[in-house]
This record gives sequence, structure tokens and C-alpha cells, in this order.
Amino acid sequence: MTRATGEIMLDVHNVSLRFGGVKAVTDISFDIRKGEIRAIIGPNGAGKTSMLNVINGVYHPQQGTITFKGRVRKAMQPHQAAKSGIARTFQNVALFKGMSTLDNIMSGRFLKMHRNFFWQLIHLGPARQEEIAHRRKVEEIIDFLEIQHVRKVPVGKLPYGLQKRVELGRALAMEPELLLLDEPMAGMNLEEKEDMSRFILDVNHEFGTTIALIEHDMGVVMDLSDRVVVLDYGRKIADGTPDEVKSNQNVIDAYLGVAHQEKSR
Amino acid sequence: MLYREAGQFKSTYAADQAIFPLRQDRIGLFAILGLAFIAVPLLADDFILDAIAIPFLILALATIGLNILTGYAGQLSLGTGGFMGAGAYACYKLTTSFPEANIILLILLSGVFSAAIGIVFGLPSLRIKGLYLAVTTLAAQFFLEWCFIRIGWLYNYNVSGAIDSPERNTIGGLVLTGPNASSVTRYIVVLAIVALITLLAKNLVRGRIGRSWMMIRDMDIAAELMGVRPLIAKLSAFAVSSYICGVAGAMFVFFYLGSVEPAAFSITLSFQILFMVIVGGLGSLIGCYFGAAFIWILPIFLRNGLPMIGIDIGAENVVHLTSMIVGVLIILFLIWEPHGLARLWQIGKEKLRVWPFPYA
Amino acid sequence: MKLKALIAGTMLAGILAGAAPALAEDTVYVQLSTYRTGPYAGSGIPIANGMADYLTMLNERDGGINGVRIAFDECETGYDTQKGVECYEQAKAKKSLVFNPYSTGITLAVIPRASVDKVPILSMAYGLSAAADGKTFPWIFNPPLTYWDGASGVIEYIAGQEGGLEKLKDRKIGFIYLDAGYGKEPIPLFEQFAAKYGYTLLKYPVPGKEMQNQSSQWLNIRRDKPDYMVMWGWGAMNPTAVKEATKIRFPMDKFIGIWWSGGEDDARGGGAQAKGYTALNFHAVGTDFPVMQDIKKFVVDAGKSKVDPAKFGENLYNRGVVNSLYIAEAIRIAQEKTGKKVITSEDMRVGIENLNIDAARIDAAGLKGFIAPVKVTCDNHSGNHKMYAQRWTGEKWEKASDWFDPMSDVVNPMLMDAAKTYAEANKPWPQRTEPCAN
Amino acid sequence: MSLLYDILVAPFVQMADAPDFLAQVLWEGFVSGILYALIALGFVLIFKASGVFNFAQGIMVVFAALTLVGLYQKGVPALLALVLTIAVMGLLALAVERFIMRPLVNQPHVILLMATIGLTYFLVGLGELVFGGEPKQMITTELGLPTGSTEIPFGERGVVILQHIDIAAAVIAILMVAGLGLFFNRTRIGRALRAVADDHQAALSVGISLNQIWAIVWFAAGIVALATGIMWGARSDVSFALEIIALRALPVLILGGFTSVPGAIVGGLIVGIGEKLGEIYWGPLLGGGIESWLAYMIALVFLLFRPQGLFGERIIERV
Repeated sequence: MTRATGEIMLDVHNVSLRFGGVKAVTDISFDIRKGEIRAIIGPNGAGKTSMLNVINGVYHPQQGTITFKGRVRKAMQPHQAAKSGIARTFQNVALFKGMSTLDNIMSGRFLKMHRNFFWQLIHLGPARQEEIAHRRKVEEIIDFLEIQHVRKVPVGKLPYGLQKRVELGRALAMEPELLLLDEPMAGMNLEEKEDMSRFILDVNHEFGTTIALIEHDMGVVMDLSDRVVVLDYGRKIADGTPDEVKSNQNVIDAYLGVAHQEKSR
Repeated sequence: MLYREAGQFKSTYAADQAIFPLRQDRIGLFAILGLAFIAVPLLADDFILDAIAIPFLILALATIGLNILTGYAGQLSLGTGGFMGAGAYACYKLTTSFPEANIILLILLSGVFSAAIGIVFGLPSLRIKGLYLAVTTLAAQFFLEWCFIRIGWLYNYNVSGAIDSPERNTIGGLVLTGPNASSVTRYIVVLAIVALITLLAKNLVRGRIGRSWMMIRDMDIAAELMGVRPLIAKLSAFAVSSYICGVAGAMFVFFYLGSVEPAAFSITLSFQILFMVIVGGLGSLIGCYFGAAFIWILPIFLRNGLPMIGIDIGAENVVHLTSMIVGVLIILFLIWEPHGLARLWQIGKEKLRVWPFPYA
Repeated sequence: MKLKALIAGTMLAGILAGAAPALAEDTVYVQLSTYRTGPYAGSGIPIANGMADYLTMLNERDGGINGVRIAFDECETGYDTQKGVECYEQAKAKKSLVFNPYSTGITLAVIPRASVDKVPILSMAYGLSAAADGKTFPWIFNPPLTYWDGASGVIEYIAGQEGGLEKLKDRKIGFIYLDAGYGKEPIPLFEQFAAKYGYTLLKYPVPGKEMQNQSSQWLNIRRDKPDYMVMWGWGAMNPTAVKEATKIRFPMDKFIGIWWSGGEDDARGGGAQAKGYTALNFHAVGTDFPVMQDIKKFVVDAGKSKVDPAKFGENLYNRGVVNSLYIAEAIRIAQEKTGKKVITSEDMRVGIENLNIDAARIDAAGLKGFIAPVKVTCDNHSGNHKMYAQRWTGEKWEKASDWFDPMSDVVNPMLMDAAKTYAEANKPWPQRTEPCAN
Repeated sequence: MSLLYDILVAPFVQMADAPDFLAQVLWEGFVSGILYALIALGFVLIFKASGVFNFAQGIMVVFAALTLVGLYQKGVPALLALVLTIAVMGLLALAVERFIMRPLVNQPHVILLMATIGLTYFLVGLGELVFGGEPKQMITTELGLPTGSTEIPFGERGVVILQHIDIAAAVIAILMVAGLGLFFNRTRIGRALRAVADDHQAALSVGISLNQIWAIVWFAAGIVALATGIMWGARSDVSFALEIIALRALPVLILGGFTSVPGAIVGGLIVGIGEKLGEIYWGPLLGGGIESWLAYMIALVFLLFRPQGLFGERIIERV
């Protein structure tokens, strides 16, 4: 596990975020290095999702800066984040419910497609070739995630586990450099979790995608991640390798103790 | 057994992405087009053409326009009538200013003006969502209606305040508009324009731009995180939608009514089109045709069909009854089948796949 | 399967078009466009009843006209142009002898089509004033007088109150009107007269969809303090205006409506305070005429009418009777002219063009005192006939003036000019090809 | 320059010149504002408790008034007609709860909005089918409401004319708001209604089912509609042409916020007075008739700066 020493891809520096009087995130700094799997953990309400929202521009922090690939940004728009190579899945599946699996994943190719309005209108020549080229790419992702059988099914009708998988596929279709996964295994059974873990590792290994991951299942976190940052009540309480974090007293107090008890049950 | 896809394998993605991947559907389409372009003009009388076919096609086009905005991009609009009016008045000004120009070109051009107006009134959609947006589109509706009544320049200061369709010919001397244009000519022109725009609309909704609309509709934040810029997606939906509505509005005057007062583009029309969208199916192009046919033909059917089977409830009660039936149907469709007649059509086709057996 | 669909389709088409009325040998068909629904129903319902009842009475009493029964049905327009055009198409498909738009907007929409489709349009005292020019509009008829005649009549009436046309100088006349083709129609004449007689014309348009909310208009009127108010209102606009006028305490005897603003329900809206409200008319109100007694006997009392007996003989009901009277007389004349019993719509055009209800005919048809003589000619499809003013007593209309003529000498040249302008604006306007029969 | 003068100075000069007229304009605006507010109030009731944007509230106003007058015309004594109309509004509430609310619960707002547009058309058809389409006169005196007017001297030589029915409308509106306030704060059902606005679970714990609550709020909105309809019908006749004017309640809501009772009142007064002032003093610059859209434009501009309305709560989007 030497990848944790790669170059810094994303640097979060002294970020604070408030909603009215409520502090969601307070003065947090951490970095994500190229090629690693970085986990963000913490009890409920610790500000993990808010942190992801800050990284890809949904929320604009009142304080602090985000540096991504050397560019310092204070308030980024979500579509700018997408353009610079950040993709994302959501805690509560945020698929496009009215569209099929295929269209959902195709929508991930949005930024890669460039044919203008008039080519789109006639849908011949370049626009059609482009559509077909990207369809090929999408089919690769469908094969990779083993969801060929639900290709044309509206995603609203899929079981939860498959929806999570489609959502991952949609993010992958963007060919991101940094992939943010918000609880990718929430609500899954053991078998589904194993599948998902395998996909995450494959993505990381085969495509070299950097991954930031929020997860509650400690076993998964410890197995998958290279480094872990721990939040509690919107503050960072620990940062380091899984082993370091595991033995950190603050973490045990705040969080892991509970998790261990659960695990031993 | 007639409607089976068994044995039809797609070996390319291109074939899989065709509008009608199934052979039966393609045959059906050609049959319908043949019927529409050849059989109807030959067989139908003036009443069928003028009072049913032409308005049905034009309203179906307007329904497509609204469906793009509401069904595909998820932005509820109650201003369809106003946008249709914008196209109609633009076309009237254009053709009276340039009487020599080809009227079909002018009709297609007039949509550009309504698209521009649509963009202006679409701007609030960037900050306002859902129900609030519906109210702002009412602002567009009432403001445009006021313009049609009060800005004399728009109707060339006619005493009557109405605009009418002057006689315009093609190069060959065929009369396209005005009282001397034959029903068949007008029908063919309308059909051609509607079919063409439907095809173009289909191309848009199945491509990148159409997907960006649906992404905004289904989950706007996720869409933004995939790189969709809400500004462009929403405004392009407003523009395309108002363009189509504008063209429909222009045809409404030039190929159907012949002369209209501003009241023709009132909020009643907006609702009528909205109902066609709901009954036909949100987010379905073929549904637009079903919806338009249903809402347009139902009252005509009630008016003429009931007396034929011996029920005479009076002309006014037919109107009341239509209003009630439409109201109930709207609610029923929303409860049972939010995807409208288009979805029922789909289900019907599924059934047909295995017919006459109950299961595949 | 295809065959089945085809058969079903054909049947459906049949249902949609409405079975062409199974016409027996001696029946003619007339469609009546009416509106018993919507915001204009208040005005539309009595007219529809009157029209239907007179035709029913003819069928019941005389077995039709010269033995030809009149088949008729109603087409509901809701005073909506779109539905009106649909009704026109239906009238055309069902070969109605004549089309009665009962809306100036619908009339304007169908005028260009009528000559192509060979459907005569009877717009009795409404519609396009310029259509009086029979040379330009061979298929359009607007007897017994046009809006411009009516407008001149209003000015005459006001002048009579003031003691002469020259007294109009420096007066302020307010004009409150439905902001649609109908209400805008008389404006050119009012403006021309304003220049000629030196009064100031103040305009207060009322948008159709807001006609029950006129408080702004009447606030403005209160501020501007016109000497007289003239109204071109319809439907729910009328009672609202009368009510608002009483609210601002406008002197009601200086508030004059066109004949379409003269319904009993319109005035009743203002209650007792509306006493003095004046409206023009071109036929009598009430039931003391043989023709009305016949309608009562053969239709109302026989339970064949939709009219509320209490409203039988009211102004707009009688208006409907007059409208059907014109239709019936035109059919009779067309039969005489053509020698046919069952006439076509083209024969009907000739019939209306030769419509002539003279004193003798008025007596014979039991219309004495009910209407003034009416004569349509090839040149003049309206005829600038007589009108009178009626005044609301708080309970009913009473006659407030004698029958008087419009200012035809001024109005007619304007009508003919306007017809030319219309034809010019709608180039290429077809030349009249129908011969003048008289 | 002269245009600027016309816009910025002339209207105020006119106001100062004729203060009695200004007072009359303000009064007329106030009265129509009260009526807008009453429609908006019925709307807020429903929105608060069920999240339904009830497009049909305007038509319920006309429907209630039409039922009242229609029953009277069919020979039912006035007070009995009033009671029967209340019963009809109760039935309507039950029907709406059973056939619209219950099947469509948890659907997106826009779907429910469209359903109420369907309800609008149904009620228009039903009302006209049963009672006929012609405008009807409100039975003002039969219900014991005042008619007539009073002239109040104003300034040196001016007068302001106050219609008694308008004064009654204002009084009834105030009583109604006060009554609703008491209902919400002092009664068990009222407290449950408030609870349901915040939290459906909490309401259930009070022992009232959601279905009952929906029926109750629709009934309450129906009563408000009836009162509004009587007042409005007394000013101009009862017919469905009022529907378009009733739509004015929508910009009122946008100004006041969808969930705020005081917002509905303040918004109604702003729209009512604002559009009258705009029409009378600035309308002539644009050729008049701007009343038909002024309120919507004000609301639109307002939305851009304060999307949650005057009294609404700020919306935070969660992902």
C-alpha cells in the first residue's frame, strides 16, 4: 500500500460550512492522493455527506479552500466539478427514475458528447456516430457491472442493490479522476456488499480511479481503504491508515467502540 | 402472435437505437403515414378535414411542444396558449410585411419569435421550481394575452382587433392559405409540418439534449453533478417547446381558424393542451397524438354521437358533461396511469405479443 | 383485422360528422349557433330559446313554411371563436341553409369562407358593419341595422336629450366596451363623430375574461366625469357595468347601452337604483302580439320550450324570435323566387337578399308593433332600419322614444368605404359573381 | 424626460390633487384585496395540512356561491339553502379526500396540482349542469346582508362612497381569520392540524387519522370559499367567469408564502391595492388593462429575490 504517498489530487483546507446557525462542518483539512481509496467515516450527523457536497460544489463553504489538481477554488459550481473530473454517487439513490438503465448510464457520457443542437436535430451523420460510439463505451460498463439483463428496464423498477450498481455505472461513465461514493453499500446484504466491494476495487485497480468513500460498515472500510479520515460533530478527529485510526483513542471513544460491539454481536 | 419480436436480433447498436426497433412497428408506422398522406385526403370530406383532422394535428403539435417542457424537462407551464399566440402574431406580422415570402417558411420562422419569448419567461425557472414556476408561466400567459389585445401594431391596427390569414400561394400557384385554399391542401401541409417536427423532436429527445432535459426533470442536483448546466438545459427546453408551440399557433390561424381574436389564445387553450399532455402521457411523443385525439374528439363525439344513439341532452349539457368527464379523466389518469394513454398503448402491445395466449 | 378497423373507422367518422339529418322530402335544415354555457350564457340562453321556439311554433302551427318543415338543432359555441368555427364547419357539412354566428368574433372568422363555401351568414344587427355592402359581401347579411347605425342612433338620442347635435360640443362621452371585435366595432364611427360634433370620446375597454371585475374602469369614469356613458357590453359584462354605475352614482338616464346591453337581467343587476338606464332596440318587448301569443299557445304552454315562463317575452327572448323570423321569411321568399319547396343554401342567399317584411306582411304575420318594416337589397345588406330607445323602470323596459332612423346619410358612405378597405386589406378579395335578383 | 416625469411624478401629482379619489381607489383595492386574501386563505389551509396546491380553490368559491343561489332559485328558503350548501361543501370535502387525496398521497406536488386542475373542470361542468350557466344574482338581502351605500365627506369637497356590502365583507373576513386562529390554537382538531403541517407522525399520535384531517381542511376551505363566494357574488353576479379573477389568488400566495395565514392576508392586500393603484395611475401609460397581469409580474419579480415569499420559510435543499 504505497499509493498513499502519490501526488496530492485534492486538498481540503480549513473548510467550514454553516446553515444559518447550524455548523455542519468546522475547520476541516485533509487531502486525497492520486490513486488511493480514501474513506471518510464518522457517526451519523458527523458532516460526511456535507463534506462531499462541498467537494463537488453543491454547498459553498463560508470558509476555507478546495484545491483540485492544482487549481484552488472557493465556490465551485457542480457542473464545473463534473467537468474537472469529479463524479459522485448518493446516499439515497439519485438515479433518473424516469429513464432506463441504459439511458441513466448514457447520461454519464453527457460531458463527453459534443455534437451541437443542429446535428442532434437531424440525428444523422456525426450525431448518430457519436451516439453509437458512446453506446459502445456504456455497454462496456454494463458488462463490467454485470447488469446486461436490466439494460432497458426503467431504473425505478429495479431492486435497491441493482439501483446502487447502476448509479455506480453512471458515475463510471463519466470516466472521472476522482470518484465520490456516498455509502455505496447502505442497505445491502452480505452478498451484494461483496459484489460492490469487488467493483470498487476493480475500478480502483483497472481504471486507476481515485476514490473517496463514505461507509458505515467498518469491515469494508478497513479492507478497502488506504487511508481513513474520521469526522465527529463536523470536526476532524483522526486521519491515517486504517490501523492507525483503529487504535486512535478519540476514534474509539466516538465511534469505533460502538462499532466493535456491534461487530462482536 | 402477430406482434412478436422473436427472431429479430439487432446486431448493431445503430439498429438497436432506431426509433422503431421492431419490424411490426415500422410496418405500422408506414401504414399510418400512408393512411394519413394518401387515404385520408382521398376519402375524408371537408368536415372531417377541417373540423377534426387539421385541428387535431395542430393541437397534437402544440401538445408535443408542451410535453417537451413539462413531460421531458419537468417544468410545468400554464402559458402554452400565450406562446402559441406569440407564434401566430409573429407569423401574421411577417406575412403582412413580406407578402411575397413563402408562407411555410414564415410559419417555421415565426416559431423563432415565440422561442425567444419562451426563453425570456423561462429565465425565472433557474431560481424557481415546480408550483412557483407554474404561477410565473401564468404571468407569461396573461401578459401575452394583454399584448395581443392592446398592442395595435401586432394586428396592424385592424378595427376588429382580430388577425386573419390572407391568401398566400406557393410558387406553383397552389393556394395554401386564405378562404380559397382547399381543405386537402391545408391538411397535407399541416400533416407534413407536424410529421417533420415530430421526427426532429424525437431526435432531440433521444439524444444528448433530450437526456439532459430528463436528467433535470428526474433529479436536478444529480444532473448538475454529471455536468448538465441547468441554465442551458432549462432554457433550451423552453426554447424548443415554445418554438414548437409557436409553429402550432401560427398554423392554428393560417391553416385552421383563418381568423382569430386574442381570446383564442386564452388560458383555456393552455389548459386544453395541458390536458392533452396528461391524458396522452407525460414524456411520450406518441402519447401527444393520443391525448390530442382524445380531448379534441371526445366533445365532437358526445355532441354528434349521443343524439345518434337516441340520447338528446341538449347542446349545452354536452359541454357541461364534457367538462366533467375531462375533469374526472384527468384525475383518474393521474391516479392510475400517470403515463397516460401512451402507457396503455405500451401495455396493449405487450399483451399483443403473446396474444392469443395469456402468458408468453 | 384491418378490415374491421376500417369499418369501425368509417362508422366513427359517421358519428363524428353527425348523421346528416335524415331529411324527409319536405324538410329544410337550419343550424342555430347558441351559447347556453360560459360567461355569456346569460345573454345567450334567452336568445337561443327565442330562436328555437319561433321555429317550433311554425312547425306546430303551420306545419313549417309552405308545407316544408324546418329541422333545426343547436350548436354550442360558448361565444368562443374556436368552437364557433367548428360549428360553422358542422353547419356546412350538414348543409344548413344559413349560419347564425351570434358572435362578432365568429362572424369575422367565417366571413372570408362564406363566399367560397356558399353558406349565407345572417348576423342580425351584429358582426362586421361594413358587411352591409352587398356588392363586396354577397354572402353576409346584417339586417336590420349595423353597429354604426346603432352608434349614430346613440349620438342622436344624446343630442335629443341635450337639444341638438350642436350642443354636443365640449361634452364628454364615455364609451365602455367589451375589448373584443364586438366592442371595438363602433369606435371608428364614434371617433369620426367626435371630430365632427366636437365632443370628447373617452374609452374604457373591459377585457373579456375580467368583465365581472370592472371596478377600475368605473373608478376612472368617476374621475373623468363624462356627461354620458355608452356601453357595448355582452354577457356578464352588462349587469356588472350597470351595478358599478349605480355604485358610483352615475346618473342612469345618461347611461345608454346598445341593443345587446338591453336584457332585463342586465338592468336587474343594478336593482331599483338602475331606474333610468337606457338601451336601444329594434323590436318590441313583451307578449302582446299575435305572434307571441301563438308561440305561447303552441310551444310554451305545450311544454316544448326551455324558456322559464316568467321570462317569456323578455327582450333577448324576443330578439331570438326576430332572428328566426328573418330566417323563416327568407326561406319563404326563397321558395317564391326559385319555385322550389326544399331550397338550398344558395337559394337561401337569394331569399335573404330579397328579404322584405313590409307593413302588409307585418300585419299578416301578426307582428304589428313588434318590429318595424325591414327590407334587404342587393346593394345594402343591412338597410339602416329604424330603432327606438327603451328605459328601465326598475322592473321592466318601457319605450322611451319613438322609432327613429339612424343617420344613414353619414353612416352609409362610411360603410361602403370600410367595405373597400376590408377588401383591400384582404386581397385578393373575390369579385361578386352572384347576379342581383331584384 | 417627459416619460420619466409621467412615470415618476405625474401619478403622485394626480393623487395629491384628488385625495378623495385616492381614498376611494385605496378602498376599492382594499376590498378586492380582502377577497383575494380570503381565496388565498382557503388555499393556505389546504396547503399547510396536505401540501396540495389547490388550483380549484377559486372554482370552489364560485361553486359554493352557485350552489347557494341555485338552490334558492329552485325554491329552497335562503337560510336552508345556506345550510344545504354547507352540507354540499362537506360532501365535496369527503369526496376529494376519498377520490383524490387518498389515492394520490405521496405523489409529487405537480401531480396533485394537475389533479386539482381536473377537479376545477369537473366542478365547472357539474355546477353548470345542475344550476345552468347563466350568471345569477346573489341573494344578498335574503341572507340578511346589508345593501346600499354611505357617502363620507372627504377633504374639502370630495366624498368617498362605501358600499355596505364591502364593509360587511371586510368585517366577515376579519371574523373569519380570527375564528380560524381560535380554531387552530384552541381546539384539539385545530392543534392536530397544526401538528400535521409540521409532522405527520405527530398528528397521528393525537389520535386523528390523516384522512380525517384532510377531509376537515377541505371542508374548512369549502366554508371559507362559501363566505368568499357570497361576498364576491354580491359585488358582481355569480358565474364561472369569476374563475379567472380568482386565479389572482396565486400571485397573492407567492407574495405571502404558501403556508402563512398572515401572509395570505398581507399578500392579498398588497395585490389588491397595488393593482388598483397601478391600473388607475400608471395603467394609462401602457394603454390600460394592465390589471390582468400586474399582480403576476409583481409576483414573478418578487420570486426572483425572495423565492420563499414574505412569511415563508427558507428552503434548504438536501442531497
